[in-house]
Amino acid sequence: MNPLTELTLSRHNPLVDPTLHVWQWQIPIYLFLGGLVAGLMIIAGVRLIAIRPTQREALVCCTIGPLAGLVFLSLGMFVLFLDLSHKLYVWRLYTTFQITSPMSWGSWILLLVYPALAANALAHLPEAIPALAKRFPVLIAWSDFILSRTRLVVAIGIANVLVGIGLGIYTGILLGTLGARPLWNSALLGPLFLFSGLSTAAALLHGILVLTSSGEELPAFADFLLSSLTRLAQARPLDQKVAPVLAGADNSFLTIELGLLSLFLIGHLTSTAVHQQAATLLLSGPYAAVFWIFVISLGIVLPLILQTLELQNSIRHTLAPALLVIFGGIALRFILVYAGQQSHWFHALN
Amino acid sequence: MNAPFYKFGLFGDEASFIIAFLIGIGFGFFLERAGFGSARKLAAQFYLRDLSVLKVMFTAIITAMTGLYVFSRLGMLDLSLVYLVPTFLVPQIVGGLLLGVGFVIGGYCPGTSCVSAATGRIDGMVYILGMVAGLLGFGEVYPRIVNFAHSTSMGQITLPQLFDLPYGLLVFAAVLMALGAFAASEWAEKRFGGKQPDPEGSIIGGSRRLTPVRALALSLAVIGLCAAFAGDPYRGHHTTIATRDLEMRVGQGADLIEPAQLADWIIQDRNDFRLVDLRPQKDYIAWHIPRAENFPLASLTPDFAAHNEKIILCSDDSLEAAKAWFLLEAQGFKSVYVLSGGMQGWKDFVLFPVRPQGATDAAFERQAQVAKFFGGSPQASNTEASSVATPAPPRVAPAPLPTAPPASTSTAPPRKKKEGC
Amino acid sequence: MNLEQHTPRPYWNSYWAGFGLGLVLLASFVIMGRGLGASGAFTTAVATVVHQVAPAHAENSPFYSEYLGDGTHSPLKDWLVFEVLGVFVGGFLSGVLAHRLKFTVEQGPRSTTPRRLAFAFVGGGLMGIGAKIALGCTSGQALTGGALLNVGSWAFMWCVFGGAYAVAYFFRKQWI
Amino acid sequence: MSRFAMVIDTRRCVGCYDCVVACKTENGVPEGYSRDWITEEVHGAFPTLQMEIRSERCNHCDNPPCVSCCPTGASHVHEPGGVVLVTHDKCIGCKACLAACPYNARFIHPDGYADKCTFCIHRVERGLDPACVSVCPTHCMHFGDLDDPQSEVSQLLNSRPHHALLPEAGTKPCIFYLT
Amino acid sequence: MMNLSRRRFLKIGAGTMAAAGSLDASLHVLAGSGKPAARGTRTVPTFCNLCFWECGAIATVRDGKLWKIEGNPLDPLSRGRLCPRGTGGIGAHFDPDRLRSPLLRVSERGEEKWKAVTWDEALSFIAGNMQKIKAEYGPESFAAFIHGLGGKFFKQTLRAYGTENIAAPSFAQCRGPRDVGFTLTFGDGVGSPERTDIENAQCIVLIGSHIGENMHNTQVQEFAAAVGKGASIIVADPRFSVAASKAKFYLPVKPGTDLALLLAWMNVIVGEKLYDKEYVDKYGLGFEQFAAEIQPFTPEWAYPETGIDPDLIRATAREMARYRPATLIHPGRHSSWYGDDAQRSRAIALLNALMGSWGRKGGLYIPAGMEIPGYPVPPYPKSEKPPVDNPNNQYPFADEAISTGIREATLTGKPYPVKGWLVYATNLLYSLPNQAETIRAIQNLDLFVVVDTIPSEIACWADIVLPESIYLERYDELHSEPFRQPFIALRQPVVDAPADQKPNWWIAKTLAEKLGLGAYYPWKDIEEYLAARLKAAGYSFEDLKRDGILPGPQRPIYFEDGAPAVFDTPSKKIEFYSAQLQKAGFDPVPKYTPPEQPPQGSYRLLFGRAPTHSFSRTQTNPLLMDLQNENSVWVNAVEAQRLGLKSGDYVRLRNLDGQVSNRVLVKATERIRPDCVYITHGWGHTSRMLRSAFGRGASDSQLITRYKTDPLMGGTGMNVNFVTLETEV
Repeated sequence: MNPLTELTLSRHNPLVDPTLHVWQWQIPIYLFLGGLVAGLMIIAGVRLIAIRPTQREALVCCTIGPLAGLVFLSLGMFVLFLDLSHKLYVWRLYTTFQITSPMSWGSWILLLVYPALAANALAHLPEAIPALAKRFPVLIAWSDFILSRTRLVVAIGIANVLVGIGLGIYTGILLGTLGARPLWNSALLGPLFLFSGLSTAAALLHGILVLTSSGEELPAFADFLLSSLTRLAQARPLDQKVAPVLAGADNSFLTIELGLLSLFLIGHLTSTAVHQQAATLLLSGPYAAVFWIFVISLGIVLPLILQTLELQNSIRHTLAPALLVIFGGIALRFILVYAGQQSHWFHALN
Repeated sequence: MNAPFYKFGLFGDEASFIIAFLIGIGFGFFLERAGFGSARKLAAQFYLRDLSVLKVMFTAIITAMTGLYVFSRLGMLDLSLVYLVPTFLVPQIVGGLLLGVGFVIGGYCPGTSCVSAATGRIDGMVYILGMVAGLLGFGEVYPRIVNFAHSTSMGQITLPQLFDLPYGLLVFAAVLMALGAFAASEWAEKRFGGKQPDPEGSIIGGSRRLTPVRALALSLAVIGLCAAFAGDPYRGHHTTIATRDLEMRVGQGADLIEPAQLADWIIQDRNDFRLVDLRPQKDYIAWHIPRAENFPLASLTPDFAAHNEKIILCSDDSLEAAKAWFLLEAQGFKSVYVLSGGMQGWKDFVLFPVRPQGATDAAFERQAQVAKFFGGSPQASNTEASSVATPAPPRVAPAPLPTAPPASTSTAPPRKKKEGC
Repeated sequence: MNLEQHTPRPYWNSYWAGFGLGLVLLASFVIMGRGLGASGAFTTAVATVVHQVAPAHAENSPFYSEYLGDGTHSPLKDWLVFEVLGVFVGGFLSGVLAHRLKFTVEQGPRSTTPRRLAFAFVGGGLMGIGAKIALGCTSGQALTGGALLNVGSWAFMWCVFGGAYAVAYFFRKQWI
Repeated sequence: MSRFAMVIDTRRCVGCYDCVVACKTENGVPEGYSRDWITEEVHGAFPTLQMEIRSERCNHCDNPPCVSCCPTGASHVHEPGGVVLVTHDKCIGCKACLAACPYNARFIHPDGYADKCTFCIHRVERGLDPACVSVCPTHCMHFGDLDDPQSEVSQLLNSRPHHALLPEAGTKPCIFYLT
Repeated sequence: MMNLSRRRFLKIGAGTMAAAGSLDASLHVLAGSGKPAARGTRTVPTFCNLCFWECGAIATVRDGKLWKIEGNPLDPLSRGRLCPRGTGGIGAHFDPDRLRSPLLRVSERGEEKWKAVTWDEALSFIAGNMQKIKAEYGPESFAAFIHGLGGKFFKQTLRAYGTENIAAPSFAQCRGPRDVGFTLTFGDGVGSPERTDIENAQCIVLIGSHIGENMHNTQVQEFAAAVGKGASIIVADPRFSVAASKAKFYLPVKPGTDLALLLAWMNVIVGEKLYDKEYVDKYGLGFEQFAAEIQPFTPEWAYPETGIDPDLIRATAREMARYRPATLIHPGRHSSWYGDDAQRSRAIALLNALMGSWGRKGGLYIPAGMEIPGYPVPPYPKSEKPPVDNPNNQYPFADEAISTGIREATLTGKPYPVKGWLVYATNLLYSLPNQAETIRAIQNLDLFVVVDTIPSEIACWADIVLPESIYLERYDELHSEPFRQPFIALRQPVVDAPADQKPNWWIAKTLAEKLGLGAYYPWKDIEEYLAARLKAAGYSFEDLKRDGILPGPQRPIYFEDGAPAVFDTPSKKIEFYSAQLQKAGFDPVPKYTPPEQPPQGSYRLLFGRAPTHSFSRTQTNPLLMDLQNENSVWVNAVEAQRLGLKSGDYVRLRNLDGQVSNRVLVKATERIRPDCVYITHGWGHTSRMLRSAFGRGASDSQLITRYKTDPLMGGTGMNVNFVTLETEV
């Protein structure tokens, strides 16, 4: 940045000047929810394939996860809709397919997510929510239909994994292809958002497990807040098989996420001046405090430590890592969307 | 080492937040380790069952106090830049009493309540809610008691200043007092709490070995004792000066500005420098170089100008200018120059330049006109330099008390939030 | 695996904990040129919330406006706010590592939970008011100012102890 | 084929805003919005300064990122001429094109769709210059076909040093600034 | 926000209308009111009125609504291209703050409380009071300030009424010193449009003229052409202006020392014999005396005064000489700066004379005009009293009425009282220095009439305000100024006035009739008047209505082509040494006096123009407001940093008399000297009726409480005020 440069623009278009601010809270929330759903799909898909179809057991990963995914996805799409400024024309998305536009890809992928998630959820729905199955016996029939066909189960699982990967990467590519904003100008954003999504999904499932376990000293206030959910899932002891797996998986995802984030920043720092300047926005600029504290310390490092302790049985499984990871995931999307819009190619004043 | 780092601009606001977070982690960690997440443990202090509060607090205070003293006495830290909460005696006494009552009733203070809430203490969370409610209420009544809250103002004042005693002596006194209090506490705990002193963890009880705790106490006492005789930390500035670097600059004359060049800068209205006149005020008022500001040596505080500004020093006395040059360089000013030849040089080369032998009028014209502009007169080569002694009729009218920089609105201090908790 | 195995570890020796705290305080002095604090962060948070709810009221109040800054960035972007955030995390970490994390109410054997919570609320309120009148709490005034030999801080410190000991007798049922 | 482009002589431009106001009246650009604007770039320290004044607008890039990111095809390249245009009733207002444009040339019209300079295609198709070019009192702006070596713009680019904005962004802008 | 909600409202409204489309049409028939707007586009040639340049233009109306306005290619002034203000001129028609009907004051002056009245009431009121003044004090006690072409008929009415005390601020506050300085040297001023042959100049010297920021259309076009052709540009300005960015040499001259620089240039040119000897010998007078007088003013002498390096002064002087006679030292326009302005302008004239550029290609050409006989009117009554503005001829070289002189007479009652003012199309509070003095003068009046299109500040102080229709809604006097190419231009209405506004000719004619002076308007309406004048000159009104412009025959404009080398000085020569100045007790060759220096911590207040606005009259034009909706104060970047200011902050300016400006944006820039600040003129409106402009930016006029009067011609030097900057919280 040359201090002896003055750049004066007469343009003062709303949302564009003084720095771009076209996207507010809706987009980061949407990206977060998209990533979360992608993570839920992948985990659900893998779990569905991993457990033998005949082995009927209630599964947070395979049922509650996809069900939550359906809700989150709808929420995300609603939030995305809120962001559109020409809302009445939204149907235009589905009259065309633009091969170069990640957003067009995304809108079609989103359509695939619903059936995949629904199929996955159906497979084990009766065990997961017996009350529901009691009222709608047809669910049991559908579940039987799926579980009796191994190939179908595998197909559903693979579909979930593939669509999940597509969705997760798409949330990052969406920003990554916008080369006009140097901070986003990285292919690593796709994998980064994918793994961030996976980590938030694993953390969410882990958190649900903790919440729904009737383990010693269930936190009273949490019980109060989420009693409806716990009643649905029927409180039972902490699933000692799944919880450590989820925590362990979450730790791997977080570690990979941390690595990708480092690579992402190193990539910028070793690139052109504008990219360096963009990375500086996070490292020491106006977003540094939020980045280091909320994304790195509280969103990744602290839950990593806590989950490691949990895995070592040094401490009990708690809701804390889940909340921290989810919060960190949201913070990551916010900070990248906001700082990205602030980064620009004119690396002069203004 | 230039501490406090933040005040010397080593890092910006954003980084300071990250540091705040890290320091906070340390703060919270040790509070919790000390058991301050538990209201019962805290409250036990007031029933003389468990005096950890006193012990922890005073150990922390004397540790930081002696550390601070050592750093500043060694010149590594500028104690005057460490923020001191101003004293409003009566409000602080009243506030202290209220706080004490609140402490017994609620069982926490604000800092410890955070730790207790973070470790799941529901009473700690409720306490925080109470505090928020209290603050809300206070915010509404504050306008009515604002006069009281601002009463008995004593400014930023320390005990050494109040009692006019050496700083070090008070450090020592505080250490001694703390150690005495520790001994008393241990006795009280035994007496009222029925605790058997832990041989490793107490100062007076147990064995006669030099346990690590005793070593700590002893070192603090020794530092305190030294401090009592080692002088004032505020005036203990030591700065390392890169002599080779300075030597090189002086050798190349890179620290000097020729009078003719300064004259050109003034004429061209260049404003990328500050011209500092070091002479006494009366000399300055009598006449000075246009644009000069009067800052006698003693008033060259680190904040009299921005550190990256170009500063040109002028004085009658070259030694004075050299002193000021060293002082400013040591204070971290980046580009300080001395007017070559001082005021005399200005007179010789700008106000009363002598036409070199054999030079034509035309070649000398520029210098002559510059001299006239500044109120001097060019000298023919054969005239004696005696006239030089007459002070120049100042072209710039003597300014009335121009010590202060131009009154600009920006000098008003930005509205500052009260620090402290 | 049996989670009941994890009994809380004992607290540290007060002198070492105090020494550690002292070093943190010293680090703050050396790095930032300022001490620690706690109540200021809560005040900022309260002021921010009031400003969100009733902007005009907050801006006109001599109390809140002092904590709202110049309006160029969020008042929550404040040193003390981040520091207190760290206090929560640090306390939490220490609690986790020492197995002291537990949802519980701290009280004496003769107290009841509702009473304890009511007292905590009242005590917190008094603290909030006292801390604002005194320009700081035990951390900002007693600890920080104490180490700096600040006149007001020492006066404050003795008054905290004085006030507490003076009324301690009346609240003994709560604690012992 | 033809490739429309603009060549702007920064030596002649005085930054008078005539292009801006002409665009506003010609195209009815709503109050508070602008499709083109003036940029002043100053280098140096007083009194040794250089200043370049530019009339800027959508660069109608050869490789327009706003078109490739558009999910509905509302942003498209209009042939002949390679002019980048927006079909209002295909635009959903997702703002991706605003974020994709390194020149920040686009804005959201108060009616909801993305809007920007059209090279006054309605005038160009009638054989006229864009409004901004036709009013410029300094005659610093030239509009024409890059593919025609005889056109004024081609000749100017052949004969004088010039630069485009942010060539490093890889968008291949079609507005050139003579220096 | 306002815009958005209004737009939404309109949208909803449009939707409803569309739904009721057929109903709408039938309603028109039923009500018989308002014919549906004509579909399609039509064009009307006219000429612009956004500034005094008055360029020929063609307005386009689409579907009955004014759409756009473009330059008329036939017009030699605009050459088919308007400036931004001209292009945005249609905004004046849509200006929401326009005056809509005559307003009669109903409380104290300046309180802005009004009652709408009919034209008949308004003009009867004015005529009655004018008659009273005439009876009590004589007609000379009614004075007028009239600016621009539209004032022609008001002058006619007032001359018929019996007063000649009619002034325009454009003389004493603007271009007067320049024209006096040139007339003293060459026997003629530079006129408006200026006779500068910028297009053909190979070296252009701008000293205090910021072409490009002042959008004098033809000049800017020619300047750009010259730059395009590679002309050598020399700019002396305390500010790195747009023109400076095109310059080969930029001289950051200290404000107020321009004359020292000019003398030094002449010293070099004379000393090194670089001047056009043949030209000087042939046309000049008193060159030897002149050469002797400027001999001491060497570049070295000028160096400490101006801050310009002597070598640079020499280099630029030689550069000028290299290209002579195609070297144009631009005379500037607004030239009332420091009170010695006529002499400074004379120095510019002399420098041009040394270059031999007067009457030469690339210099100052000899313009040609067109003869159009006036409409015959009875002779005006002769006044026995001398002009009120210049008693005892104290400013001997003032060749036009001095506006500040009329103000002075109104204040003092000497040489005789002034009891009535008519102000037409000039915002006196923004054009005369020291607003307080103007307001005090107003308090002495019995009748104060303002005719304007918008409720300007001066209108707020009037007894009665008359709303004039804007230029797109009226006919006007023919426009024909001497220029490169002679021409006649016609202004004709494009659209109807939106409310009860009337054209100036109608107001002046009706007023004359009310005063019993109908004999001076022996025509029914202006079309009859224009047709008759054109017919008398041998042209067709219909042709002019169709084309808007009638170009005249091209005549030689350079000496070398046969233009007459006539110098209307007493000696009929170019007066290098002015005997008439010497006789009147002034320096026969300009002399330099150093300007007063700003006190420590304060800055000299300089002001100028922006290309997007004209004076203080376009700030409510929605189109132009969209380009620039407030001004900013330029502060040297280093100074700003010291003051803790950055671009985008707001400050207030306080002058040495304690006058504080409205808040104004800071532009911290390297583009200005550290000892001065600069704002563009015309902002900081205080008239509440100018709703969209009220309180935006700062007004230099408000801060110009001090001024220095030029002893030669009474011009008021206004760059003599110093300000400090106060942070706006």
